[in-house]
Amino acid sequence: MSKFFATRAGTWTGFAAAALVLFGAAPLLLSGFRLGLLAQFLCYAIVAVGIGLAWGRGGMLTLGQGVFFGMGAYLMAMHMKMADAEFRNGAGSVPDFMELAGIRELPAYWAPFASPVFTIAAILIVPTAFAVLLGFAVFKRRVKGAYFAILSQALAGAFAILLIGQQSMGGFNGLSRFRYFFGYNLDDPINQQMLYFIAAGVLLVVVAVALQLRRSRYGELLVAVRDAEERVRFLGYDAANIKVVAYAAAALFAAIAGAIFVPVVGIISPASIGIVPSIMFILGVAIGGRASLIGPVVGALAVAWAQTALSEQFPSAWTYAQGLLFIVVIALLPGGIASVAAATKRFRKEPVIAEAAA
Amino acid sequence: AVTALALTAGCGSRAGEETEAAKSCVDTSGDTIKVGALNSLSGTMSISETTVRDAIYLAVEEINAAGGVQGKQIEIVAEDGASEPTVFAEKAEKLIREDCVAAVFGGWTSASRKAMLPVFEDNDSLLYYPVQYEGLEASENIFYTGATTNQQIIPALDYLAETGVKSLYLVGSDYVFPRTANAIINAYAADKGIEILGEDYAQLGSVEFSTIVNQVSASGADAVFNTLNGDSNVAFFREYANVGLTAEEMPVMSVSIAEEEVGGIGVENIEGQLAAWNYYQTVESPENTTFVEAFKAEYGAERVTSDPMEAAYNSVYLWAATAEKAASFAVEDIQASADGVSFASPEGTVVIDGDNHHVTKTARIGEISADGLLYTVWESEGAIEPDPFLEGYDWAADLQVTE
Amino acid sequence: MDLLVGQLFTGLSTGSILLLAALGLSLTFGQMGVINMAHGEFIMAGCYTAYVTQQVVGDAGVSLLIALPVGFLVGGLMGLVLEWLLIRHLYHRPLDTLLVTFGVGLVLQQVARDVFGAPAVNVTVPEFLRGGVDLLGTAVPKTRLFILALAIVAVTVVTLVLRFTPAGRRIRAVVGNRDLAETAGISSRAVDAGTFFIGSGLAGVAGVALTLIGSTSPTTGQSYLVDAFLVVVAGGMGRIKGAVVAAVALGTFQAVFETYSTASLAKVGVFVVIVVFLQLRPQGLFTLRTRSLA
Amino acid sequence: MLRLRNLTCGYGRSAVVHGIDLEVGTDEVVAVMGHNGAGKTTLLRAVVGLIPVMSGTIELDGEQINRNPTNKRVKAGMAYVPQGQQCFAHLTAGENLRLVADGRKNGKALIDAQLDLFPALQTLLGRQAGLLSGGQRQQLAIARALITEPRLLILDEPTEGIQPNVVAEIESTIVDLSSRGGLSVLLVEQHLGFALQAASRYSVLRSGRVASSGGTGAGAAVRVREAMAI
Amino acid sequence: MNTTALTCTGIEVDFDGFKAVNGVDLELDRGEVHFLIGPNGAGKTTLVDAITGLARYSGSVVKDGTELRGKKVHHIARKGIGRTFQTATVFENLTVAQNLDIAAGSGRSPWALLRRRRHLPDTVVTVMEQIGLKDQAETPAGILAHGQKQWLEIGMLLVGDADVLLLDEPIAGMGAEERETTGRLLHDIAHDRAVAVVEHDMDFMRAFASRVTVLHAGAVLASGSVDEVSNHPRVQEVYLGTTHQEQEQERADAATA
Ligand SMILES: Nc1ncnc2c1ncn2[C@@H]1O[C@H](COP(=O)(O)OP(=O)(O)OP(=O)(O)O)[C@@H](O)[C@H]1O
Ligand SMILES: Nc1ncnc2c1ncn2[C@@H]1O[C@H](COP(=O)(O)OP(=O)(O)OP(=O)(O)O)[C@@H](O)[C@H]1O
Ligand SMILES: NC(N)=O
Ligand SMILES: [Mg+2]
Ligand SMILES: [Mg+2]
Repeated sequence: MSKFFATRAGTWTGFAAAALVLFGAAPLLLSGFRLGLLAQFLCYAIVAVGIGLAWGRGGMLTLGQGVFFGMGAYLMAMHMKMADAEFRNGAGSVPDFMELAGIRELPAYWAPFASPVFTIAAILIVPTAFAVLLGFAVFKRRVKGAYFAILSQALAGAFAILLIGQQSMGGFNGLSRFRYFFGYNLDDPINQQMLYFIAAGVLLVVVAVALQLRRSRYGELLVAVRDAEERVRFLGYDAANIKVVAYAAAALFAAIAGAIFVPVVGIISPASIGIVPSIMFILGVAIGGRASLIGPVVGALAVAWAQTALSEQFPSAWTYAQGLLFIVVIALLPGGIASVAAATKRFRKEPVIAEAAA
Repeated sequence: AVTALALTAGCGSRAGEETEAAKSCVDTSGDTIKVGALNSLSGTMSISETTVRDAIYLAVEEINAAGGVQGKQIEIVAEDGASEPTVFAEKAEKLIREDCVAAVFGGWTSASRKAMLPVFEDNDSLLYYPVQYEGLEASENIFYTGATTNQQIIPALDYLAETGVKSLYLVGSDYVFPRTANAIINAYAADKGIEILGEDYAQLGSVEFSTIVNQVSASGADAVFNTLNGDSNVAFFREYANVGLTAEEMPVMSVSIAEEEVGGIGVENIEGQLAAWNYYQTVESPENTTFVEAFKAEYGAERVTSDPMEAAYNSVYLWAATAEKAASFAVEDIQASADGVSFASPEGTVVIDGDNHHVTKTARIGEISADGLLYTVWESEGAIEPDPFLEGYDWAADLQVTE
Repeated sequence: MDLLVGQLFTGLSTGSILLLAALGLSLTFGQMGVINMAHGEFIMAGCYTAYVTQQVVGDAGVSLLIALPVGFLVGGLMGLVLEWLLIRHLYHRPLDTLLVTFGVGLVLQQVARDVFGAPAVNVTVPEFLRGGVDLLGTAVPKTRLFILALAIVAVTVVTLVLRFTPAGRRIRAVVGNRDLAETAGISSRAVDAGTFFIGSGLAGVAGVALTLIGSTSPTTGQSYLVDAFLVVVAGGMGRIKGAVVAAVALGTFQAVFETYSTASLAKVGVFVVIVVFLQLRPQGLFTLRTRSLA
Repeated sequence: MLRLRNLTCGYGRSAVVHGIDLEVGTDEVVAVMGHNGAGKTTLLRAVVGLIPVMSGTIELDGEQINRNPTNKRVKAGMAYVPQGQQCFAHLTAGENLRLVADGRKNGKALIDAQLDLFPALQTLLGRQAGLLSGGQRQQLAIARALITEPRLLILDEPTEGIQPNVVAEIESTIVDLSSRGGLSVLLVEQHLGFALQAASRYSVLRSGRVASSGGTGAGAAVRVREAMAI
Repeated sequence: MNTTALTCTGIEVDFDGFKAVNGVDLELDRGEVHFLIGPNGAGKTTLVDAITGLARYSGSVVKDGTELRGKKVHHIARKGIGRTFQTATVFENLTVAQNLDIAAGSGRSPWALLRRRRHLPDTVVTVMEQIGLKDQAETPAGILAHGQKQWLEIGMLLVGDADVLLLDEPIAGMGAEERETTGRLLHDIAHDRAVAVVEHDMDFMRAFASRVTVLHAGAVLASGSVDEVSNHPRVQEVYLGTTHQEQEQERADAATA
């Protein structure tokens, strides 16, 4: 089974099946509201693919993906607020929330976001560039393991605090009340469905990119760096560069997810990008299986679905359930759901190797 | 993916075109009518919001016991906002589109309200929001049953000015309500010749107040205006007491500390300090006696009632009364009939203003006493008309926005 | 000028609070490599211990003195259970401990909510710690002096134990190489459990002390956690000396920065400073070098 | 003293050592030899309890100790010098020694005895063990084992990485100690000369099974070479 | 092809005042297997650390005209200097083949890296045969035995372009035959490379050394052919032990008899 999916034909079959479910079955079977929810979950899944790459393959436990998710989301939100203001009061006018905050002049750094092209470029470039810079700063100095985890977590905390203090970025409330997405009315159900299709399409592309990265020589190198970073240097590679690539890719994925999240959900605020949400991104990946390709996707979808379903039925029990999920899955099933599938498939001689920096 | 995108993009409506608002699915055929209760039952805000939920349930039970609304029993669909704006938005949409509720009661933080607002507008449904807030908002789809700024902050300032306060230090949590409140205070102070000696914000949940209290102390202000929320108040007042500042020397006027919070701060740290609200458990009126008794009977004698709880309780009655008057549960009928609907509430009679969807409220300054309750030391003459955009105050001209 | 003197003391005081919260972590995280996200909840347990003790004993002064050792026990026992149930299976997967204990933290918070209710409860400050003393013209709260003293005592004891006693040697040996320690006749199970007990117990003590200045609610511990981790990281894993210097430096930086800016920006500033600092000293202030390639 | 019966052990689910029988008598030195990967280290790790026994038994003084934790076995008189110059890197060399001397009445004297044997360590006591050279660490490891005054000393290639003149010292010490009585030795050693000189019996492992065993008397070297050659 | 590949002059390594290496001059020539011996703690590993960029030093290391001092570890490696470690380090979760493939590819373009590996490079296959791990090509390196890992490590240097190999105790833990094999392997690869070996095994040294340098207390004590060095009185005193050879010989004889 898993052998089959490793072949070229198998890969295509897998993608075709996924496309059939996402583009065919889901829209037919789900109500508009549920489809919207699924679109939101797909955004989390896109983030998860990146974390799987950086953490599962590269050993970098990035507890701060909220930062990149948030960057993508806020950049998109800025454009949508600008478009909204322009539609209501003409070009160059101040978005509604700024008026409330007593800001009467459009801040200079907002102006370019009136342009859709600029916005999309910014979403693709700014978070990635930030990840590259931060990655170089950190990895060149060989900050890794727990240090990196704690640092990235503090980064998420600091970023959220910084945003809360910026009234011109919506402060604690964040940005919400969007009406148009690149000129399309957001309250039109057809356009909402279009957003879902975009999310699904992007997920497939992101998975394909991650697949290629994993199967390439780079993918092997990344594992080598995870297991024995110093050794890689003695072979003539700059380990920091190798890590930065995976980290930046994860950042880019998160940013794209954030950018789609905003029109889908209709709000982005610091509460969605701080320390706790960032750890929640990790939960899905851990549950699905950090080291596998599809595991993080499945895990992220499962956790998001469980959160919604359980909290509908047992509001406060969800906290317990969530806590227990972390405990049980990680303690008993470090390979996540993916490892159960593999283990039950066939009995095979498992090499037991002290897991390096998994 | 690309083809799918092209396909759907072809048919979606563009900016400026009218879109068909989603049809309401509220079912009025049976002998029950569904409403939503959307409060944070988990996360940091659950502290406060569970009390609001209790008040909503109490009101619903009372109304049901008295025969319901238009002869229909109210059925609550409860959801957890989980202290997260995005979850509030998601759950609001679920209540409207999947559960088909006639109205939703809940929300606390302004962030949650801002997150829900577009959902209620896009789906043309109703939210009853029960907490005092920063004003400058009036949505067709929201009824605001807590105080707006001219019913809480401005009376508090008037009271301080009356008692001879000439300088103020502003301390608040870093989010929209304190920031807006302080903008108003600054404008007010500029007009009335009160000096603002400092303005500090702490992160929500912050417990390190040494620096801020040192600065407050060094400023020598006549009083402190406190818009801190939640746990931060505990740390703030302890530090305040510990450096030797007292209510006599430098009183603190708080607008987010109600009966619930006093226990956690410790009465010994806060006795004699002031608060501004529309309702205290100690308000003397027959309606309040009934309310407090009913509440304690339902939830236990040790529980206290507070302003947001009372506003939430009122909101259910106001909705029911409006529906009766409109003889309909349809959103447009409720909106059309709301003006002038009143309720003899624990704080005094409240009346809905059909223009801005706020209610009239009596402002009260309370003093915290040794028993942990707040007692009214000053109250406005009658209920104050809501003025969310402060149109009636010349000094606030710069703050005004056009909705 | 008065303000600046006051701020320097504030920095010291903030530092001592950070240190108290971080001291246990420098054992469990710094020494053992366990990223215990439930450490904050152990602090919270210490807070509630102080609360319960006060409910039982009544007198605030006596109950504080009782609560300190009891808090140590409560935190320690919780740590012991956690170690026994979960952590001991995860010593070779340090990053996983982070996620597991995060889950434990979530559960403990909810338990606290269900047992004590969500609103904050009040722990009365004893009479002899109320008010302040005058120090170079600024009022310094006695509670903060008490915490400063407590932090100094705790750090001294922990340092002496680690450095000079057989138990300390054993802790460091097991932390360095479990299998090898076993072959040296040391029960690594006992040492692991013991170290975790002490580290978590210190969290309990911190919790009791923090009721003097902050709130006691289910989320109390969280507010200290990230800062405490940063202290350990910046100080250099497992270096108590480093944690002390880092805590005081961060506390002072925060206090002074906050005077000229805002509390929020000060927090962001702390993070920036640490990233820049790690550029200069990637392993923290004080490091233990080895020649291995790990 | 030590008896292994039909011992099978390995890592995870896969066995590396298959059904080995081996005995170390009181005051006897037994050498285990074999190619790289034959399972020598694995065998020793099972004996000291660092990996679990899959089947078969380990007996110490006639008592089955299959499930005893390592530190219990050490307290019962085993000492183990693992392969690869292992030490407590974050402790000083002196602390490495004191760690095992702690709680022994004559701890100080025991340490001094080792410093006589390894004079090079004398000046290194204050240095962090992780910074020592490979050979210095190996000397430290052997000293650490000897301080516990073991009855059964288990050595995994003890002379690897040590300078020739010190190797000679170690060899004669081991021969000395065992001939003086009170010490049995289970020795894994690649240097045939030393192994056969020190031991009274040998076993050769091949792919986790005993390929040849016997006394180290005349002709043993030939038999060992033969057993290893295939 | 006896050209000088690497020249070290006046190397000094200072650890907080302790001079682990104290003014060492060393030349490594292509075509020779150069043994570095000396007492434990003499500074051999530290010298290798210095050359490969792991320890800070003063003095100069020049390879083919380029000064290496101050360069980063991976830059030095790319200049063709490969090393192994006293305790073998390989990528435990990757197979033998993957280990070698990575080692072969430090010069690959980013583009090549991002593509999938279709088949193993020829060098990898050859080397796998050379180091006797052909059958284990798909075995994760983590479960190789100690000695096998060491061969793999040497193999990883061979597939790379390194022409100066610094091997720190490459035969530690190997049996007689494996030493023999390794020794011949070293001789083969030294044909067009400079190979420096740190070892304490004197038989091995005698069998395979072209030249020997003895370090003692951070400085060069003697240098020359095997015989010259073995008969150096100071070397015997601090390192070999005067009677060592005889002892060893006696024992072997006794056992064979
Ligand atoms: N941690 C491990 N997990 C799985 N298998 C292992 C592990 N360590 C060793 N092995 C396997 O066990 C076999 C025996 O290894 P062992 O280390 O016991 O050999 P050895 O005889 O000591 O060799 P050497 O002389 O190289 O030290 C090896 O071939 C290896 O495949
Ligand atoms: N980072 C360091 N700090 C302090 N001393 C060090 C450090 N690294 C090495 N040393 C010391 O430097 C000396 C030289 O060590 P080195 O490892 O180079 O010896 P070596 O010749 O390789 O010995 P061996 O044959 O035992 O491997 C030793 O005394 C060692 O303790
Ligand atoms: N509306 C408030 N208090 O957030
Ligand atoms: Mg071995
Ligand atoms: Mg060495």
